[in-house]
Amino acid sequence: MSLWSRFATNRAAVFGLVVLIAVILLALFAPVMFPNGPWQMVQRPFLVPLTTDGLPLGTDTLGRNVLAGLIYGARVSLLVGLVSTVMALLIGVPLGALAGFYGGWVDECAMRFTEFFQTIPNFALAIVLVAILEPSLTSITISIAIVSWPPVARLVRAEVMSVTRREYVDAARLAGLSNMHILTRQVLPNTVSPIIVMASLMVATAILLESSLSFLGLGDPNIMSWGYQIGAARTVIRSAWWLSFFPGVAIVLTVLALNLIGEGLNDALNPHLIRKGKS
Amino acid sequence: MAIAGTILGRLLKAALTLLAIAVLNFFLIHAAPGDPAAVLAGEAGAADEQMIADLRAQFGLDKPLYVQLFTYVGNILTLDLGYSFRQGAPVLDLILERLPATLILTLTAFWISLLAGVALGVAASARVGKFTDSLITGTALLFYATPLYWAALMAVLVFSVQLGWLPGFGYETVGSGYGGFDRAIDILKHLILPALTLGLFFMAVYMRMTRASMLEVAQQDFVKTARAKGLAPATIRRRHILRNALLPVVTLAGLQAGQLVGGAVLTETVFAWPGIGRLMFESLAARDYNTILGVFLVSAAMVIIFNIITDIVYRLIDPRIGHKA
Amino acid sequence: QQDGGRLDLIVQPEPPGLMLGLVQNGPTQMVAGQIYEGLLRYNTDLEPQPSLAKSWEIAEDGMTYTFHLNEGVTWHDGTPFSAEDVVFTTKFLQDNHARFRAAFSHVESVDAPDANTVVINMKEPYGPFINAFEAGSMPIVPKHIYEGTDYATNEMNATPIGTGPYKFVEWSKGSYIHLTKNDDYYIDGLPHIEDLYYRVVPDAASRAVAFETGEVSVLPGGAVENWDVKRLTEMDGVCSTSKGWEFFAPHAWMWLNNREGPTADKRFRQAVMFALDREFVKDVVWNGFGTVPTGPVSSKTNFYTDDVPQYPHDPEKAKELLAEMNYDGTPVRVLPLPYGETWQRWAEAVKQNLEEVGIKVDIDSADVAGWNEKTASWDYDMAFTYLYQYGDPALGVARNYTADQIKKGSPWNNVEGYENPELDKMWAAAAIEPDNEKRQEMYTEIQQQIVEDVPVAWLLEIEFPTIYRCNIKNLITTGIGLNDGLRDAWIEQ
Amino acid sequence: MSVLSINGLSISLPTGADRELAVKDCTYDIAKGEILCVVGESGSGKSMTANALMGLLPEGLAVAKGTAIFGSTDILQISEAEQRALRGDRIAMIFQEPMTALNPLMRIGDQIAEVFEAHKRHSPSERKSRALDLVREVGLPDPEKIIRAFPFQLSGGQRQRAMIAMSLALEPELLIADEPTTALDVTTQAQILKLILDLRERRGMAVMFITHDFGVVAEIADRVIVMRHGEIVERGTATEVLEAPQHDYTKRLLEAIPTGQVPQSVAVDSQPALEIHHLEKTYLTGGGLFRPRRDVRAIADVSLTIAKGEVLGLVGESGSGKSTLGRAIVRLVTPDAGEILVGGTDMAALSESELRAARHKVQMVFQDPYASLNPRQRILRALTDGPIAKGVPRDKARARARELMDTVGLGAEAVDRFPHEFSGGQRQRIGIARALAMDPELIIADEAVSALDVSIQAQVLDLLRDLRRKFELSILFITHDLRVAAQLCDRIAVMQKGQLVEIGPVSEVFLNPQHAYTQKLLAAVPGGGWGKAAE
Ligand SMILES: Nc1ncnc2c1ncn2[C@@H]1O[C@H](COP(=O)(O)OP(=O)(O)OP(=O)(O)O)[C@@H](O)[C@H]1O
Ligand SMILES: Nc1ncnc2c1ncn2[C@@H]1O[C@H](COP(=O)(O)OP(=O)(O)OP(=O)(O)O)[C@@H](O)[C@H]1O
Ligand SMILES: [Mg+2]
Ligand SMILES: [Mg+2]
Repeated sequence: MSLWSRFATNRAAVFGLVVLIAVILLALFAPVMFPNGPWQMVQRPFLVPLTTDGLPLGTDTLGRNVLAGLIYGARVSLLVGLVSTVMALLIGVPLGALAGFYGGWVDECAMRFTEFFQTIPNFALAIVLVAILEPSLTSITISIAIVSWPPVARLVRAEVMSVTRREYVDAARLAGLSNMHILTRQVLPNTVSPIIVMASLMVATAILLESSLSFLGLGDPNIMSWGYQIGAARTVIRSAWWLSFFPGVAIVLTVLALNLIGEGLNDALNPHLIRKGKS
Repeated sequence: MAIAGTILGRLLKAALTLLAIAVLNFFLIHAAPGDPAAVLAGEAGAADEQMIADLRAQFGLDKPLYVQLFTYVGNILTLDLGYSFRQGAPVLDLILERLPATLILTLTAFWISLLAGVALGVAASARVGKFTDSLITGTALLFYATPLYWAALMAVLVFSVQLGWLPGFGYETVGSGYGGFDRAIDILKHLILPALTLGLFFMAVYMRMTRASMLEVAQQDFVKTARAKGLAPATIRRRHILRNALLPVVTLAGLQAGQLVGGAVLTETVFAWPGIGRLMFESLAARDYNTILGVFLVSAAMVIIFNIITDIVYRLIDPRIGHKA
Repeated sequence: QQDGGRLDLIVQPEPPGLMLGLVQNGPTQMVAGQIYEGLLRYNTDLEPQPSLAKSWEIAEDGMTYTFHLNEGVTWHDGTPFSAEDVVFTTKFLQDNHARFRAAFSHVESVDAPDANTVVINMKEPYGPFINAFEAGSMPIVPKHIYEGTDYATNEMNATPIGTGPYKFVEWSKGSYIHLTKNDDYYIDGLPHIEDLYYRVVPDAASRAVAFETGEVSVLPGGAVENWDVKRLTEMDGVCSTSKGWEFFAPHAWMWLNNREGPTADKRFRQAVMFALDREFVKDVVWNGFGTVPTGPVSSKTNFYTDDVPQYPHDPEKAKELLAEMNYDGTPVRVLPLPYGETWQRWAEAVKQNLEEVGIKVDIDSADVAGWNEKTASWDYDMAFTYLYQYGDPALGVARNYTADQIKKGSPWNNVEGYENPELDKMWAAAAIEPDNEKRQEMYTEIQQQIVEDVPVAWLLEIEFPTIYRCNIKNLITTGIGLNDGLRDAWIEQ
Repeated sequence: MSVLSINGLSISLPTGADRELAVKDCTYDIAKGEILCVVGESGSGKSMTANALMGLLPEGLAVAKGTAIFGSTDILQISEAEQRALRGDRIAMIFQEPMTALNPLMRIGDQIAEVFEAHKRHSPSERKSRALDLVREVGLPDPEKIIRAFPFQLSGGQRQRAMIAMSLALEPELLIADEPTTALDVTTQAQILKLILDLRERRGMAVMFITHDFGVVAEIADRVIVMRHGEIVERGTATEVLEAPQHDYTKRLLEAIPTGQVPQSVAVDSQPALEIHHLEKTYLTGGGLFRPRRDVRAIADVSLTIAKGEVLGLVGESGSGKSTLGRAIVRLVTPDAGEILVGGTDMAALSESELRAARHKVQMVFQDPYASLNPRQRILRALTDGPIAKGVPRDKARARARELMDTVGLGAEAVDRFPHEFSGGQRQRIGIARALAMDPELIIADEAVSALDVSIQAQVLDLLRDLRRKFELSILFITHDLRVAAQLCDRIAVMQKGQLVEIGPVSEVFLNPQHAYTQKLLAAVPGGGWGKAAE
């Protein structure tokens, strides 16, 4: 069975994929749908959802279109999630690969370095980094990447270690291939499945992290994001529930979708794990 | 004997790690824009150059950075975490004052999440593929995907404001004059909401992990052996599968337990819980260098201590570790 | 009037310390204002009232101030209070209190001819001097505790000793500060309330909840975001008042960097004024509280005039001005004040207004430390701020517009870099002019000129409503409101 | 009187499997006190039959039809609870893999006592002492200590004894043993087989013994069933089947078995291809928290030579250091001391880059045909990467790869396929082709045929024999299967605990072993019968 057909048998994962694609499409077409951007004050503040034409989700504290904010927020969440994950992979994969492949003092150094980042609680470190770099889309993305790479490094290290022990790697050594060649062509390709699975979950975590930072007021003030919307709305949560409700639902849905996709990928990429009890 | 020796060695290594962490954190914090003098002066509502210069001199911030670093490292080596000029108290006192609240909160959340997570994971794995399983995994996934602060806000709205069952914030009833048992009950009431919201996410994590681990262990040969003995399924699950399935959960729990001290910033903020996380966050905004560094150091120490504890627990569960193979 | 009871108030953020002589930020003043006292208080019309001083005289020529102190006053630790403490205080504050230092730069000497009399001799007459004696401007500190010690690290800072109506009991960091009634207070029958709890609740929404659930019964101005004010005040048994801020008259504006960038051009600054829809912000962001200012002086402050150039919301006019100066579209950075959602929304509204007339805006972000750093080092194009006026232009306004106040490192002076030598002279003359009518004339002229130049964009005379349960009586009786008002407050049981 | 009689048993596989029925229409009986051996190659349905009887079929598999009368009930029809009551009590089972069949976190004694508990026999303290008796009965040393030990503290053979003790606990009428000795080395295997024979004597229980090793069959079987693709193709008494097989398949199986006959070896006395002098390797392990350091001297002062065109067999029980020696020769393990001269160059002394250039001289064929090919790489890449790195032009390397695939009998077109498209035996041929592609002087074959079914094993051995003649190859053939060694090798080296205890021509070593250990090893081979030297 092909990867796709294995994936497609998992209904939850397909649902996740559909949701994610919908979010991506909305994000892509945001400027078409709302050419004036999410910040424009279009109506009276605090309009209740479904009471005004053209403003199905109502307006916020300044009379901005909540729907527009939600859709523009998708761009930010996805962007931060993807870019920070890619960055974390760029740090974690090489480090973990070298540590796992060479072992010995390389491993020792790399793992001490990794441990180091793990001794400061994730979220606290992210807060400090954003505060130091001053909140902006770039600094938030970088900070999230910096706090999320250690698990990647550990995973890649473990995978590389186990693959390196396989006999075909010995065979490649005997063929006189260089270490780099062996690592990049023989070992790493065989570790991609767990990395892909982890990456899909990391995107979800990054989205949550971004929203938490925004909630604490450490977001980029020029950018409409879901965390910003909730953070901005929490003071009016009693009188205007919808302002924090919809972005909250958006986060939950997106993160949920990514998780479902991750699990689906996990099942599809590791067919030897007998999947039980999922239709 | 040998164990005591290795633990000692490990503690020594931990101490060196801590020192390195302190140095790195030092540079990290000093890289942030602004300094405590400017913040203090800024908050004063009026300040002039002289005042800021005075404050800098008083805090030792007028010295070159490396001198400040040496002073700091020197202090740490004598177990002195320094003085918070902003709060006018030794950092250690500030931290010790806040630590109990944080530990109560995070440890409660930790145990709730661990016990409930494992219990649900076991329940789900026992009925894998059935409705109960879908219900548990679905709910867990939902908890997993819900931002913590949002859950916290909603919980306060419902249980505190609408229903009035539980206090919505704070650590205890202020000025109640409660003592002893009454006070404990009072704190417990305040604890429920924050501990639950903090615990939900990790509960989901443990649940998923336990379930996956249980299913995996169930495939192993020795489970078949147990079935061949004619043992009842419940006994097999409890005695054979669960114990083995717990090993990865313990590893994860150890990792998480270490992060407890500094990991509750959001919860402490939303619930006005007077803990370390908030101290860190507020000190950061005020560039109260010594306090932030102190908090980081204490939490790093916690991580290391919990790593050692995890190893010990692991050893208790798994006899293979620690014996001659 | 009834004695007894307990009052829970919000204090936000948690004060860094309670020793009012060392720390004078808002939260400290609010709590420590019950512990320490000044020589005088001011009513809501800003007229001086007795406090530690039961009476006072000012010499005709304005060169001598004589204060007669209350008798039988003791510090909270039982030590008798005397004029020596006042003399010591003037030395203590020289080192630790910038605003005091500025006001007392006009003072020649301070003497204590006897235990209950203090005489201040001036170098020159200084009109606003009589406004500089409340607890925040000049808190009287105990000589017997601080003399000869390092003030900043004195252990007693943790357990402040004052003469005020309430005594310090306990500070549970991150949670609450507990004060209790001073039974030996020198005014018989005062105070009425037994215990005060200042509660620390870091999240604005939780503070609103705390008030709703009755856990706290006083929300000082700014404790909850403006959007919640309406809902809370509409609850049964809840009262609110805008009184108690007259002395401070908080005045909000944006510093426009006069030195460089598009904001260095006067036409650009005027265009900004025309572009801003300040009424909208007042109505939406501030929920209708406050007044749109006409210029640098608040309408609550003495010597105010509205006879100045006007800047109504007029985008067309703004565009004209921008076209005239050939604005090239250089983006400007707007630095909001990191004090919560209101200020953030405000910056967003400003950004929208400016972008409507074609000014490209990036909102800069910074936490409190970063904001201090950026404004103090002039690294901004437009920066939000608000400052107190202390009842007199010479105390609270001049510092923001005179050239001698252009100093890097402080966010409280002429940060925008406005220089106008003509006006500088007039500011100086007005401060030491004994005749109030002449002062008014001078300040009118100053205001007209400054409003024409638009060194900063004045946004709002802020009004912070205090929200409280109606059974609390006499809560706000002075021009600094809650900061020293609890002396007279009582709770109807 | 039969204890169990199976009638028309069929077991269905889940849809999408390679065939419809795992077991098809099987009928046979097992009498009291009888040992019935079920043989057949991998996947023939041996285990599934056993599992069906225990009611332990994996998910997706189900009994399609048939009956299995045990006592007076059809155990395929009864409820799960009734089956559970039967399991461990009247029918017991032992599994193939002793390393994983015991709960790693539970003491041996508790695991044995658990059987009593499952069937509510005896009081808790009595259970303990019964467990002790059982441990004693299966001949485990130091029983008091063993019952308090954890599985990891026991060797494979000891664990298998513990398993047997467990299965005997309630004196079952039927013992099902699913390849109980396959994972063990010969000496241990011999002990376990003896134990089972003993117990059968003493207790008179019926045993269903599943195996694919005809040596074992010869050793213990009363009657034999041969299975293939889920069907029974032959049945009869042990002698009937072994000596006069009727079915073609059985014949082929028996032919493929390396005989116990030892060829008269021809001394090879050309120049040495490999010389090893005083080789040493000690592994340092552990040193983690709570874990004391441990030294394992895997190679202790080993010296030997292999002549050009010679096949040297290296035998010895598990853990004796055979693999370590082989890996040291190719420098996958760096020796601590000693010389390894390949065609005159000392492999042990080469630097990293020199080594890479010299590597092609010695190649290796690995044990596990599944793990030794990169699953994401086409065969062509596997065969050409090495030569290209060595400097052979791409075109030439490709042409040679095709040629070699022909040589090993897979056909040149097969180079464009992925490993998973080949069977185990085919993969092993690819492994050999890969080694040959480097034009080596010496090939190390580490258990190169151990993982293969006998019939396939024979093919691969034939291939090796061919190639050796064709290319004048020297081969170091590492194996624990003495029969296989006898078939292929010119000389035999015997290792024990890192030391070379005996080396000499095949006929010498097998017929006239000098060292006590070698004698013990030879005696342990099931179905032994050496001494028939071919003329
Ligand atoms: N869990 C399972 N799910 C699906 N098919 C299985 C499962 N286990 C075994 N099979 C299939 O059932 C058939 C019979 O397998 P069985 O394990 O009985 O073979 P065997 O004779 O014991 O082989 P071996 O000697 O390798 O143990 C095979 O085709 C196999 O692929
Ligand atoms: N990488 C290693 N680290 C530590 N010890 C090892 C390592 N590899 C092997 N050993 C130990 O060295 C000894 C020899 O192992 P080796 O693998 O050479 O044995 P073997 O004769 O090949 O056994 P088998 O027949 O089981 O393959 C054993 O005791 C083994 O536990
Ligand atoms: Mg089998
Ligand atoms: Mg081996």
